[in-house]
Amino acid sequence: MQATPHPLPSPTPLAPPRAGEFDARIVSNEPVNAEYRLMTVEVPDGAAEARPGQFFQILCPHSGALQPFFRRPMSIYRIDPAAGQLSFLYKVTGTGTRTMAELEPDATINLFGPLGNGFTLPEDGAPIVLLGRGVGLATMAPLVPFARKAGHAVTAILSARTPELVMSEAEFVDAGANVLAVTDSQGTSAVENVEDMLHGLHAEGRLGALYVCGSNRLMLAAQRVARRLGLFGEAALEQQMACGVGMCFCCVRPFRQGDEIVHRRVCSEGPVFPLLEALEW
Amino acid sequence: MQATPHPLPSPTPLAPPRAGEFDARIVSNEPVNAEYRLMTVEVPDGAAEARPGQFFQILCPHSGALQPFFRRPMSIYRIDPAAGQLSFLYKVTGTGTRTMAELEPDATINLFGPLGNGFTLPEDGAPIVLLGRGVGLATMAPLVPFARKAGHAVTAILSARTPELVMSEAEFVDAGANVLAVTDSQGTSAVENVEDMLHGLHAEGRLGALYVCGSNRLMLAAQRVARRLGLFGEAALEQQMACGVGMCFCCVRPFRQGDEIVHRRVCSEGPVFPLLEALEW
Amino acid sequence: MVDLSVDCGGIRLANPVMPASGTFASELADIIELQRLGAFVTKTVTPGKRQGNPTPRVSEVPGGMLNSIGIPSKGVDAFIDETIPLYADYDVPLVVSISADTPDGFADICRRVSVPGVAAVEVNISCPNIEDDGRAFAMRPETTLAVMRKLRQATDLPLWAKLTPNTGEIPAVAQAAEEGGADALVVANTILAMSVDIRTRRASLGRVMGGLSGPAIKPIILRMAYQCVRAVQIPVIGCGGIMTAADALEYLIVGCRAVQVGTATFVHPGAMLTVIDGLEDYCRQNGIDRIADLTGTLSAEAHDASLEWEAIA
Amino acid sequence: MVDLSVDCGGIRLANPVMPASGTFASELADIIELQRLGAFVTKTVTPGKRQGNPTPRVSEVPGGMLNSIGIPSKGVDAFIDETIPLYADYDVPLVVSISADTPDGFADICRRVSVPGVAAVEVNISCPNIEDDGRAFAMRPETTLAVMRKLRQATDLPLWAKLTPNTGEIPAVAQAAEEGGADALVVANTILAMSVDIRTRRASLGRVMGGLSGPAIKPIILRMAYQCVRAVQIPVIGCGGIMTAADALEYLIVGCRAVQVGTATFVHPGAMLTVIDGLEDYCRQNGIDRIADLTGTLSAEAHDASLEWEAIA
Ligand SMILES: Cc1cc2nc3c(=O)[nH]c(=O)nc-3n(C[C@H](O)[C@H](O)[C@H](O)COP(=O)(O)OP(=O)(O)OC[C@H]3O[C@@H](n4cnc5c(N)ncnc54)[C@H](O)[C@@H]3O)c2cc1C
Ligand SMILES: Cc1cc2nc3c(=O)[nH]c(=O)nc-3n(C[C@H](O)[C@H](O)[C@H](O)COP(=O)(O)OP(=O)(O)OC[C@H]3O[C@@H](n4cnc5c(N)ncnc54)[C@H](O)[C@@H]3O)c2cc1C
Ligand SMILES: Cc1cc2nc3c(=O)[nH]c(=O)nc-3n(C[C@H](O)[C@H](O)[C@H](O)COP(=O)(O)O)c2cc1C
Ligand SMILES: Cc1cc2nc3c(=O)[nH]c(=O)nc-3n(C[C@H](O)[C@H](O)[C@H](O)COP(=O)(O)O)c2cc1C
Ligand code: FES
Ligand code: FES
Repeated sequence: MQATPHPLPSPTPLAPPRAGEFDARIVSNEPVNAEYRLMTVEVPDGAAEARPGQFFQILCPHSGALQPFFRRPMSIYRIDPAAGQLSFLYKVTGTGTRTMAELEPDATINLFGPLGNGFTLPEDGAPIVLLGRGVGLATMAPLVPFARKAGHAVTAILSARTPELVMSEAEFVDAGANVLAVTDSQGTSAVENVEDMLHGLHAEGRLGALYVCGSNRLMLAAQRVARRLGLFGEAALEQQMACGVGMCFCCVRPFRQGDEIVHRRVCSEGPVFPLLEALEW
Repeated sequence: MQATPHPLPSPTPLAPPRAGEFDARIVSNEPVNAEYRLMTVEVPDGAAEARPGQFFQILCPHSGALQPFFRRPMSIYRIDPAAGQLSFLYKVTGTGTRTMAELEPDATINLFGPLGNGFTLPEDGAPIVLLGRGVGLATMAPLVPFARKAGHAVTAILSARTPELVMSEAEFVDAGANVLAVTDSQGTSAVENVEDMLHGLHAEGRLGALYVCGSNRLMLAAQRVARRLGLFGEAALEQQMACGVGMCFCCVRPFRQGDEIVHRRVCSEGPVFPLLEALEW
Repeated sequence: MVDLSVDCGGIRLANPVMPASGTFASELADIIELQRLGAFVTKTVTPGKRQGNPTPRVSEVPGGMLNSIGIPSKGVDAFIDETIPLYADYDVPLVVSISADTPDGFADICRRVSVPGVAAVEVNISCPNIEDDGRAFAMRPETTLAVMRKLRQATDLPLWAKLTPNTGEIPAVAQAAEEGGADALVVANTILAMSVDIRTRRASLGRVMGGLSGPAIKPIILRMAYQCVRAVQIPVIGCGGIMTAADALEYLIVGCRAVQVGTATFVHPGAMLTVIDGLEDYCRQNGIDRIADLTGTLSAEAHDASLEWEAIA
Repeated sequence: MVDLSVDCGGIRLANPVMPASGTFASELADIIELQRLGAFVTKTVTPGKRQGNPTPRVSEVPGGMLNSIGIPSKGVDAFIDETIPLYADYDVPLVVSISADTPDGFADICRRVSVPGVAAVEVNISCPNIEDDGRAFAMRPETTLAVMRKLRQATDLPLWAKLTPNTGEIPAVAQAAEEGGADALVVANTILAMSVDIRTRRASLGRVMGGLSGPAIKPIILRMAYQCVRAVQIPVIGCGGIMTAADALEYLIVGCRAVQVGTATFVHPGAMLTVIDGLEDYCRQNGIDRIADLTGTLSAEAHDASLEWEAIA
C-alpha cells in the first residue's frame, strides 16, 4: 500500500528467480579502499538473473577465533548474466566480513539466494534519482543499468565523508548515470543541500521517482521531497537477519500502513519498501 | 617404584626443559604412507632440547565442520637441536589429525610442550631393545640416537601389518639401530615369535633393557620377558588428554604399585612408566 | 530400501525429521521440497494478536544463537483462515504449535485449532503462565499436570507437550505431562541465556535475555531427552542443536522416536533434507532395515552407573 | 595505572581473575607465573580417599567439553599435609574447594580445612547430597540453606558457595546461600550433559553423563550470574566459558565482582594471564581507573523488560 498517490503508473514487478544454496567459486576479492572490498563470484545458471535490490545470505568462513554463526546479508552490487558472475561490494566491519575478506580467488564461498524483493521501476520511463551513502551505494548500483535499459534517465547522488571515499562513481557513470557527489568534508552532504538538489533536479525534469539507501538522514530527506512532490519512491532497508526468508521474524522493522504502525520482515517483505511507509531507525 | 629388582644401576633421569606455549612455523608436512604423515616444525630455543618420550600438546586448527576443541598429544619423533627443529609422525585418524594434515609449509601451528617424562637409560651402557608397533614407533624413534650417543647398542623390533607398512626402518637404521621387522602378513609378528626373538637377543647379549610402545599385546609380552629375565624396562602409554600437565585427572590409567592398583596420570606421571607396573588396557 | 517411517505420538511420519516450531514457514516451499519432511510444525500461535519483542531479536554466540523473538502472532482466527490452508496440498502431517498465558486460555485455543487438516497439536508449555507468577507451565510438574489435563479435555487430536530445558526437574515434568495426557514429548525449547556487547555495555538482545539454540545446546538437550526417555512410556521427540544427521542419530540412539531441526535451517536452508539423507545412509551402511529399530540402542553396559547420577561435582 | 584489585567475598584480590576448581594445580607453576593470579582455587577435596569415575572421563563437543572426572581425592588429611604447603610461598590468597555427601560431613571437612594458609573456603554444593536422594545440595533453596547454615558454624573463614546451573531456580538458591551465610557465590559449576559416539552407539563418557564446560555454556551461565547479581547483596563470581578478556568483561559488566577461568586453561595454559592483560587494556582504553567500577555497568535501559522475563517460548 502506497500512502500517497503518485503520478506514475503502477510499477512493474520483477519476478525473482528461485533461491537456492550453492557453493560459488571466487573470481576476485580485492580491496576498493581502506574499508570496502569487492568480491566477484561465479554462480550457477539462474542465480545471475538476480534483480537489483535483491540480496544473498553469505556463509562467511570460520577463521581462528572468528566464528560467524549466522549468514551475512549482502546486496548484489553487479550482475553479469553473460559471464555468469555476481559481485558484492562490502564493508569490512565485524566477524563475518573480516573472514570474508580473507578469502582468496579460487576458494569457494557458500551463498544462499537471490532473496527478497528488488526495486521496481515506474512504467512510463520517468527519469529516476538514486540517493545513497556508504553501503547503500552497493545496493543501488545495479539499478542503474537496469533502469537505463528500460529507458529511464538516471541521476545518482552519491554521499560520502570525503571525496576519496565516494565509491563506485565510475561504476555509476559507466552504467549511464549522471553522478553528483556530495561530501561531508566539502560541506555539500548536509540534508538541506541534498533536498535543494532534489528540488532542482525535479525542476529540470530529471526527478520522476526516487530511490534511497544507506542513510537514515537521507531517507527522511527523500521522504520529505517525495511527499511534497507526490513522487513514487522506494527505500532499501537493513536489519539483522537469521533465516533470510521470512521464517524467524527477527528482521522486523516498523512501517506506517495507513494509520497503523505495523511490523514487516525486511528479508521477505523487503528489503525494498515503498519510500513513504518506511519509518526512521 | 620398580616391582622387581633388575640387574642394572638406577637409570639416569633426563631433566626436561621448561614447557611453554608457542607458535611454530611448519617446515614440511608430508604423507609417509597412506595413513601417516610427518610434520617438521621450527621451534624456539630450548624447545628442541626435548627428550625422547616427551610429547607436545598440539592445537589443531579448525577447518569447516571439523572443530577440534582439545589439544592433541603427539610424541616427538625427531629432535634436531642444531636446526632448531622437531618432527611429529602422526596417523590421520579423527578430527584433529585431519585438520593437522591440511596444514601447508610456512603456516604456523600452536604447540605446548615439551611435556611429560621421557625415557630413562640404564647407567652402565647395557644394550637395549626397542619394541614397537604403529604410532609406538614414533614415540621410540628418537631414543635410538640418544641411546647410541650414550654408548648403548640398540636393537629395534618393528611390528606392522605388512612389510610395506613397517615405518621408519631407515630412520632407525640411520640412527644406528639394528632393525628386525616382523609383520602379520609374514606371520612373524605373533607374540610367541616376538618373545622367542627377545630370548634369542638376550642369549646373544643384546638385550639389557627393554622399551615398548604402541601395542598392548607387545607390552604384555615384554613384561613376561622382563619379569622372567629380571630386566629393567619402560613402557610409553597413551590416554586421552585435556590439560596435558596433571591438572584435570582425565588421563588416568591403572598401575600396579606393590599390592595395590593405583591411578596415575599419563601426562604428568608418564607417558613413560616402569614396564612392570603398567596394566593392560 | 530403508524404512524411515515412524509412529510418533499418535501419527505416522514418513520419516522422523521435522522442523522445530518458529524456524519454519510456508516460505520454505520456494527453496526445498517440503513434501519430503516427516511433518510440518508451525510457529506457535496465540489466542490474540501480538507484536513480539523489541529488536535486536537475535544475536550470535559461539556455536549458536540467542533469540527473543517472542511470539508475534496474528491470532488464532487469522491462523485458521490463512495459515492452515497453505499446507492443504501437501501429503505431510501438519502439527500446530499453540500457547496461551492461562490454563483455560490454553484449552480454548487448543479446541479452536482442532480442525480438519491438523494432525496433532504441539503445546508450547515452555511459555509463561500468568497464574503462576509468569513462570513457564513446564517449570514444575504440578503446573504441567494441571494444564495438560485441561488440554487433554479440549481435543481428540494427538497432543505433543513441548518442555522447557530451564527446569531443574525435567524427568518429573515429563512424567507429569504423560500423566496429564500427552501423546508425545518434544524435548526441548531453548535455554534462557544472554550476552553483552562489551563496547556499548548493552545486552545484545533488546529484551536482555533470550533463548539459546544451535549446536552449543546439543549435549545438554540430548541428556534431557535421554532422561525423559527413561522416565516415560510415550515417544520423545528430540530437539536441540541438530545440524547434521550425526546429531539426529545421537537423539535416536538415546531413545528418541523422531527429531526436530530448528536453527540449522537458518544456516543451511536444506538442513532437514540433508539430515533425512544422512539417516538413510547410516541405516544402509549399518544394516538397519527400519529406522524405528535404531531408537534406544545406546549400548546398555554403562546405563547402571548413570542411574544414580545426579551431579558431577 | 589501572587498579585491578577487588574486594571479593571477604578477601582482597590483586585482580579479579582466578582458576576454576578442578582446572588448576601447582603443576601450572612450571608454565605460567602463578604469582600474577588473583587467587588460587584448589580441586575439590573430599573427607576420604576417592578414585574418581571410570574412563573415558572427558569428551570434546562443539564449543566445549564434557567431563566426568568425579572427585578423585587423596582425602582431606593428605590435602592439608601435602597440598596446602605447596602454595605457602606465594603471596596469593588460597581458596580451598571442599565437598562432602552429607551436611554434617560438609561441616566437618570445612572445619578441618580452616587452617592457616587458607584464605577462603569454596563449598562445592553442586555435588550430590545422599540425604536428599543424591540430588545436589544446590538444586533446591531448602537444602542449600540447611547446608550453608552448618557450614557457617564450622568456620570463621570467608565462605564461597559454588552453585549448580542444573537447578531451575537459581535466584532462589542464591538467596538461600546468602541467607545461610555465604560471603560470595560462584556461578556456576558445569551443566549436566552427554554425547554419543554414533559408530559404537556408546556414550562418549564412561559415566554416560558429565558436565559441560567451555564457550558453549557462557551465554547460559552469564544469564544465571546476572540473575544472581540481582537476587543477592553478596559478591558474585562468574564462572563458565571464559576464554578471553572479552568473556570476562561480560561477566563483570552484568555485575560480577570477579571471575574464574576453567576449561580455557586446557586449551591455552596461559589463558588466565591473557585475560588479566586484556582486562587492564580494556580499562585503559575506556578510561576506567578501577576495575571494580566496571562491575554492574550494564546499560540500564533494558532492565525493566527483563524483570518479568521467564521464558522465551
Ligand atoms: C538486505 C541487506 C543488504 C546488505 N547489503 C550490504 C552490502 O551490499 N554491502 C555491505 O557492506 N553491507 C551490506 N549489508 C550490511 C551487512 O549485512 C553487514 O555489514 C554485515 O552483516 C556485518 O557483518 P559482520 O560480521 O562484519 O559484523 P558483526 O558486527 O560481526 O555482525 C554481527 C551480526 O549483526 C549483523 N549485522 C551487523 N551489521 C548489520 C547491518 N548493517 N545490517 C544487517 N545486519 C547487520 C550481522 O549480519 C550479524 O548477524 C546489508 C544488509 C542487509 C540487511
Ligand atoms: C603421550 C601421547 C603421545 C602420542 N604420540 C602420537 C604420535 O606420535 N603419533 C600419533 O599418530 N599419535 C600419537 N598419539 C595418539 C594421538 O594423540 C591421537 O591419535 C590423536 O589425539 C587423535 O586425534 P584425532 O583428532 O585424530 O582423533 P579423534 O578421534 O577426533 O579424537 C577425539 C579425542 O580423543 C583423543 N584421542 C583419540 N585417540 C587417542 C589416542 N590414541 N591417545 C590419546 N588420545 C586420543 C583425542 O586427543 C581427542 O581428545 C599419542 C598419544 C599420547 C597420549
Ligand atoms: C528464531 C526462533 C524462534 C522460535 N520460536 C519458537 C516458537 O514460536 N515456539 C516454540 O515452541 N519454539 C520456538 N523456538 C524454539 C525451537 O523450536 C527449538 O525448540 C529450539 O530452537 C532448539 O532447537 P535448535 O537448536 O535446533 O534450534 C524458536 C527458536 C528460534 C531460534
Ligand atoms: C576437568 C574438570 C574438572 C572439574 N572439577 C571440579 C571440581 O573438582 N570442583 C568444582 O567445584 N568444579 C569443578 N569443575 C567445574 C569448573 O570449576 C567450572 O565451574 C566449570 O568448568 C565452568 O567453567 P569453564 O567453562 O571456564 O570451564 C571442573 C571442570 C572441569 C572441566
Ligand atoms: S531474517 Fe528471518 S524473517 Fe527475516
Ligand atoms: S591430561 Fe589433564 S591430568 Fe593428564
